[in-house]
Amino acid sequence: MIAYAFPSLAVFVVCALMTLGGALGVLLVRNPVHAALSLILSLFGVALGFLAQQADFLAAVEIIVYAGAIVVLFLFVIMFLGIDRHSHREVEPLAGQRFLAALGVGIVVLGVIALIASSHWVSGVPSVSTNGVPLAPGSGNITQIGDAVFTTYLIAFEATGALLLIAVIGAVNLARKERPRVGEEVA
Amino acid sequence: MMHSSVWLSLLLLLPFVGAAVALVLRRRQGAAYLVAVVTSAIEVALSLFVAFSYKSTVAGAQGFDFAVRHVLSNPLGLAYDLAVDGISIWLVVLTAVTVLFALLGARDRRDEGSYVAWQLLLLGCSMGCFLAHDLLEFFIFFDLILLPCYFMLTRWGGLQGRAAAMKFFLYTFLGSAFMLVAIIYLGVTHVHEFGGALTFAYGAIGQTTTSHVVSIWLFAGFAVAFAVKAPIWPLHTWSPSTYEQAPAAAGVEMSALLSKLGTYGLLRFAVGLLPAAQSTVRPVMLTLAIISILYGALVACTAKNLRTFIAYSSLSQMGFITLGVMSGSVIGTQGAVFLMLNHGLITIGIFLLVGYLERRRANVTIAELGGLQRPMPVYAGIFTLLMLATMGLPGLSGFVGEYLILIGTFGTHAWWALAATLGVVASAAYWLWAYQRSFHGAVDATNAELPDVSSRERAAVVPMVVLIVVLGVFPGPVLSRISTAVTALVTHVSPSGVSK
Amino acid sequence: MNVPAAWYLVLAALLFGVGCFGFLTRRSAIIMFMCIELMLNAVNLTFVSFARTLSDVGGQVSVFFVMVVAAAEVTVGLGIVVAVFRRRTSTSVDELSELKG
Amino acid sequence: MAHVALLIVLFPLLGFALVLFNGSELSERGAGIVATTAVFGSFVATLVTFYLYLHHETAVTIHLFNWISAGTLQVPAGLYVDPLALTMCLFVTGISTLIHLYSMGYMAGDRDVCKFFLYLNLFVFSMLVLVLSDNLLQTFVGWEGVGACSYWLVSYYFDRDSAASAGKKAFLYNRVGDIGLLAAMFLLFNHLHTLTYTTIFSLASTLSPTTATLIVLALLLAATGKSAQIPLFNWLPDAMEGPTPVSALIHAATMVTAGVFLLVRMSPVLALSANGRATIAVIGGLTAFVAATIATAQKDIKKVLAFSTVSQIGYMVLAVGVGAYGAALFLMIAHAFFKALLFLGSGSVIHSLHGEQDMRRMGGLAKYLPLTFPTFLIGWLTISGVPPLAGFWAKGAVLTSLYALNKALYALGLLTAILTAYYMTRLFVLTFRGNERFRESFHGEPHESPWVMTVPLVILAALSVLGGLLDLPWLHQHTLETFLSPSFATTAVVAQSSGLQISLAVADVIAAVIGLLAAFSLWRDRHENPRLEKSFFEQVWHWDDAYDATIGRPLTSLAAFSGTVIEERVIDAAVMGSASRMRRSSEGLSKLQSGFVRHYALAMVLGVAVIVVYLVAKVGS
Repeated sequence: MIAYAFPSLAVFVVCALMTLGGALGVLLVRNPVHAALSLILSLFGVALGFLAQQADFLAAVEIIVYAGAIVVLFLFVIMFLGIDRHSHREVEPLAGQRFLAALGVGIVVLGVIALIASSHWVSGVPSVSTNGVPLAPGSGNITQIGDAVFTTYLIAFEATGALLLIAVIGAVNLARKERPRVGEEVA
Repeated sequence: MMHSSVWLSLLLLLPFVGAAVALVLRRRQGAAYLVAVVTSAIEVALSLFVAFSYKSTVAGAQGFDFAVRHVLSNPLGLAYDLAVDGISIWLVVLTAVTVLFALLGARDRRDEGSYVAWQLLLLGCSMGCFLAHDLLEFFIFFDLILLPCYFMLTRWGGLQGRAAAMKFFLYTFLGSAFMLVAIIYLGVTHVHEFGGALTFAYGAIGQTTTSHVVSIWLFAGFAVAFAVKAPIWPLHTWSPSTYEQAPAAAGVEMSALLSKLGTYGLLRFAVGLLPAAQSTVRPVMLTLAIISILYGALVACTAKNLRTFIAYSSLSQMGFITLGVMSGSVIGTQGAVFLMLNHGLITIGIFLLVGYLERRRANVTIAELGGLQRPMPVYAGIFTLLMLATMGLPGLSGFVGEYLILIGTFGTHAWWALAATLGVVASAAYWLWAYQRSFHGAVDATNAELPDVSSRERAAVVPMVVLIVVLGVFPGPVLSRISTAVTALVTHVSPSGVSK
Repeated sequence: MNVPAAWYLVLAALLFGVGCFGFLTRRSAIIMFMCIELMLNAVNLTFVSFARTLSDVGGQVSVFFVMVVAAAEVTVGLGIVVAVFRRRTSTSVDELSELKG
Repeated sequence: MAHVALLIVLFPLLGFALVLFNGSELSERGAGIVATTAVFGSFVATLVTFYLYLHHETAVTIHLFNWISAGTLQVPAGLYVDPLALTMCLFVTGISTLIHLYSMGYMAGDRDVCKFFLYLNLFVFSMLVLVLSDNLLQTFVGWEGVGACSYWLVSYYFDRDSAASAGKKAFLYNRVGDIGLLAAMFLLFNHLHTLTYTTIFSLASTLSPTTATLIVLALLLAATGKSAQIPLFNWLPDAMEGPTPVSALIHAATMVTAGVFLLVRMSPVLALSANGRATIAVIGGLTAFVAATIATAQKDIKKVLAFSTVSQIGYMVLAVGVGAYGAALFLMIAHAFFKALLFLGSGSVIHSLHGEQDMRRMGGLAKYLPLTFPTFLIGWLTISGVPPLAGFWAKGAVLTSLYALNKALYALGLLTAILTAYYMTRLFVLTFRGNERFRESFHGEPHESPWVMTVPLVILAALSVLGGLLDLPWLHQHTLETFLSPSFATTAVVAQSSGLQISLAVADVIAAVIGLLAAFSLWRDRHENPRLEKSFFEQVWHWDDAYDATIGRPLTSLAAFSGTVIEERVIDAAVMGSASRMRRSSEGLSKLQSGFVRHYALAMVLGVAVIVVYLVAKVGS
């Protein structure tokens, strides 16, 4: 049994509790608003996990983008549509769906864990595959990501820009009220 | 010295440009029609120019000339690769001629802009097939052709056009799937054998060695695709319904042109690329060819209307061409190529004539015809001449091809040739049967008033008649250009067939 | 000594499982979207773990891109939900079964 | 000489083109004049060529252009002018001119006269291509060309179903024969790699006997089709549906002799196969006899003449079979004279009775037809073999050669000669003598034909009388035979003593007289006699019925079977059946598409689960 440094162990435990707890919250609570709040909890847990693994920049982005933007968007839609009032736990109409889902998910998760356990590459020793430069914590991490994004992954980065633009246009188009076109009669 | 490559690209791309222009102008119907006619007329001129300046003696090209090759995608093995040789050049000419005369002789004013655009697309895709010097490229054009055919059948065809189109589409599409497998196998094998990037170039694939058994399977893959298209018995049952339902112009194009794709592909790819398979598959294919000849003749005698009659007559004729293609003799193969051209020309004429008749009396049920020679003597005269050309009357072009096929096949497969000679009698029997019922006998009141062909209609058919006579008497210019390519191909496949 | 990456991987697997199960059993489109976010985050976690294990910043860049895509997806997805809700006054996906055979 | 020989062929083609392209502007008389002049020009060109040939005495090949050239197959278009071709040309163009002239009268008033002359000129062109060709394939062009013209002309009155069917029948029977010619070409090319006559002749000796026999049999098949021999002879009587000048030109004088011409042309190959020649002789002899028996029972005047033609060509084939090519050609020419005369005479009779062809409704016409009657009389006596008319000499030449080679065939030939005299006398008596039976159905007076019709009759009658001069046996040499001999491989050596020759000639005369007297006594005062007109003979030995039963009907039912059962219920049913099975199964599979997103997702998850289980199992093992 290897003794791990207490702080990292503690961080992991807290991270795991927040993450899974939030996730279960999303799964179990009735009110969608509450579900969204649970989601934030889970995302904070994930951000903690990022921090613990030298991904400081991503942790910040996680909180800003997910918690700050995406979940707010969720909440906005929920409020906008007003579906928090009649949200309730119904009887599952698809026969065997829950059972099969549990079975399938269980098999996948347990199988993956088994695979992780039996694989040699999770020895815990950081490898030095890429130029031997270890990932830096703190602001060094931002530099590293910045370098990678604007050199190696530049085209992909530009593409995501285009993707976001397209998504925005699409969303605007979808959400706007349909008006009869000029010259066409209203059905 | 090889010819400039620009001509073939022009030939290939012009129809697509024309189709686009016609589509843009489709609301102004006359303009679209004019564009189509002009485009196809230029195609005819271009193709004739290419045909007559074609040189069979380009060093190392095995009869190919005007070659151009650009690789478009290495990983896919996709290339823009065009070349013509003596086999394809006349089919290129036939393609242009067919579409031009289909446009001239079978004008259809319903939504004409789109109709002519589809026809130009068909022209472009057929050009692509005959010009392609790359298997994958050929395949792409080969399958693209289905689109114009399908839409012309469904939108301008007869009452059952939709069903016929579906049958035609599925038949050919399924057939070509087998071919795609064979093509991919050949390409991959070539990479394994020679290394380098994936390529489907005709010349490269031709060097690939395949074992006897494998090449038989590959041959079967090609043969299914081409036997459907030709058609060859027993994969022909799409053709009667399609020929019956097709609008006049599409009917001309499908009967005169698309059938040649089958036999052309059979010769160029199935025979040309798979020498190892020949000894085994030849007897099978020759037998199927003979069954096609005789079966087509028999069933033609039971045809209810002139269009299905032509379908079965074509089955019989394509049997002759298949016989020549599979004969493994230079003479027979040359005859087959020659007959491809001429069967095309003859069929253009016959199908146009049937279309003329349909304009006058709505349907061409044989039982309702009779005595037409009295009201329509010129029509009957032209029909007779085309009929005789199909029957292989010497002095007309159909004879030269048929005769070369038979005498060539006799040198390599005497018994099959003799059996096929029965087809000479059979073709006379079913044609005369149909002719007697349609044109001889007393004429009834409704038919007695039919007007004879107008001068405009005559203008579209008479060139075919002239060509048929001229090519029957002076086949030399055509035959001499076919010769080198066929000799190269047959020598490659079966060195013993050269002298035969 | 830090906790091994494998622990985080297991955590990610569990998180994925929860998200997946939720996706399969909840009928509200919005909750299903949230479950998708959970699954994506599980994947992100694995990326980061591997990035640390292999000392390769590429893993972290991937996470970055996943986040962008997730943002785009949520934008469009919620747009669709809004559009559907306008017509149906419901966010239950079970009512959207026009595409059945 | 080359240019003139080319003119022989070109004149009719020119006439054809003129009538074709100016058909609408030419009056019917104009078309006739153009066509007749064209053929006459051809005749003159032939005479000039003949004259030139007599000076040079060498056969000439005129190369025109390369027709077909594919691989080793090189076929030029060319003319081969040798005695045989010249002889054929002379009588073809000569008789054609006369018949064209006759047609202008006979066809006057018909609505498609232009078309008639069009076909007629095309026919003459094809026939000349056939005989003048320098290779087998080009001969085949003419061969098929005359067949096609024959089809058009037989079905000239296409409104009549019988005419249309007769044309079709003629074409089909000819096509069956064509298989023979095609097969012969295939064999020759396969072994000698050429189709040119002169090369074939020089290489023929390299053929093995079996091959030679096969080729000869194939050629015989071709000849039976075109020359109406057993087993393909029964199209010719039906071909009488055509206008009478056509019957005279095509179905008596020229086209039907093409088969004989082909055999004679290929005599160097025939020389290699004794079995082949024997078969030819037997076929010829049988045909001559069978056709003669049939002719005794026919009631239609043209049918009698048709079967008589079959019978006479049988004689020619018989002569070819025994190697008496000269005799065959002699008979062919003489026959062309007298049979054209008889047909045209009968045409004049029919014309005078406005289309009546049944001999039972004729009789006593002699006094109404002052020119037709004597000329027809000459024709009748000529074909019956009465000396010193051409028929006597020609038939005598054939029978004499026969006697030297095969007594049985000679007996058959002599028997046929008796029958010939018999049925021709019956025809003559029924038509011109006895009561005027035509009064019952024909109202009006029979009238003599116009001069354009009678002039050819007179000329042909003169030729029939004088034709024997071509080849009188006791002149210092057989003129025709000597002239022709360069074209023959081997001439039959008929070295009989003059005494034997005279006794054979006497036998011929006796045979003719027996036939004449028998017919006179039997038919002088009756026009129907069921005992003498056996229905077996009248029905052509039930030949048509036999073909119908063995080939026609089985093929018809096979066609119907193929069209309905095989085509629809087997092939198409297989295709459509698999299509509908495919549709049913995909309808079943489409039920899996529940439309619930979560179902699909579940399927994905379960699929992943399966993969994971597989991986775990693989890692674990």
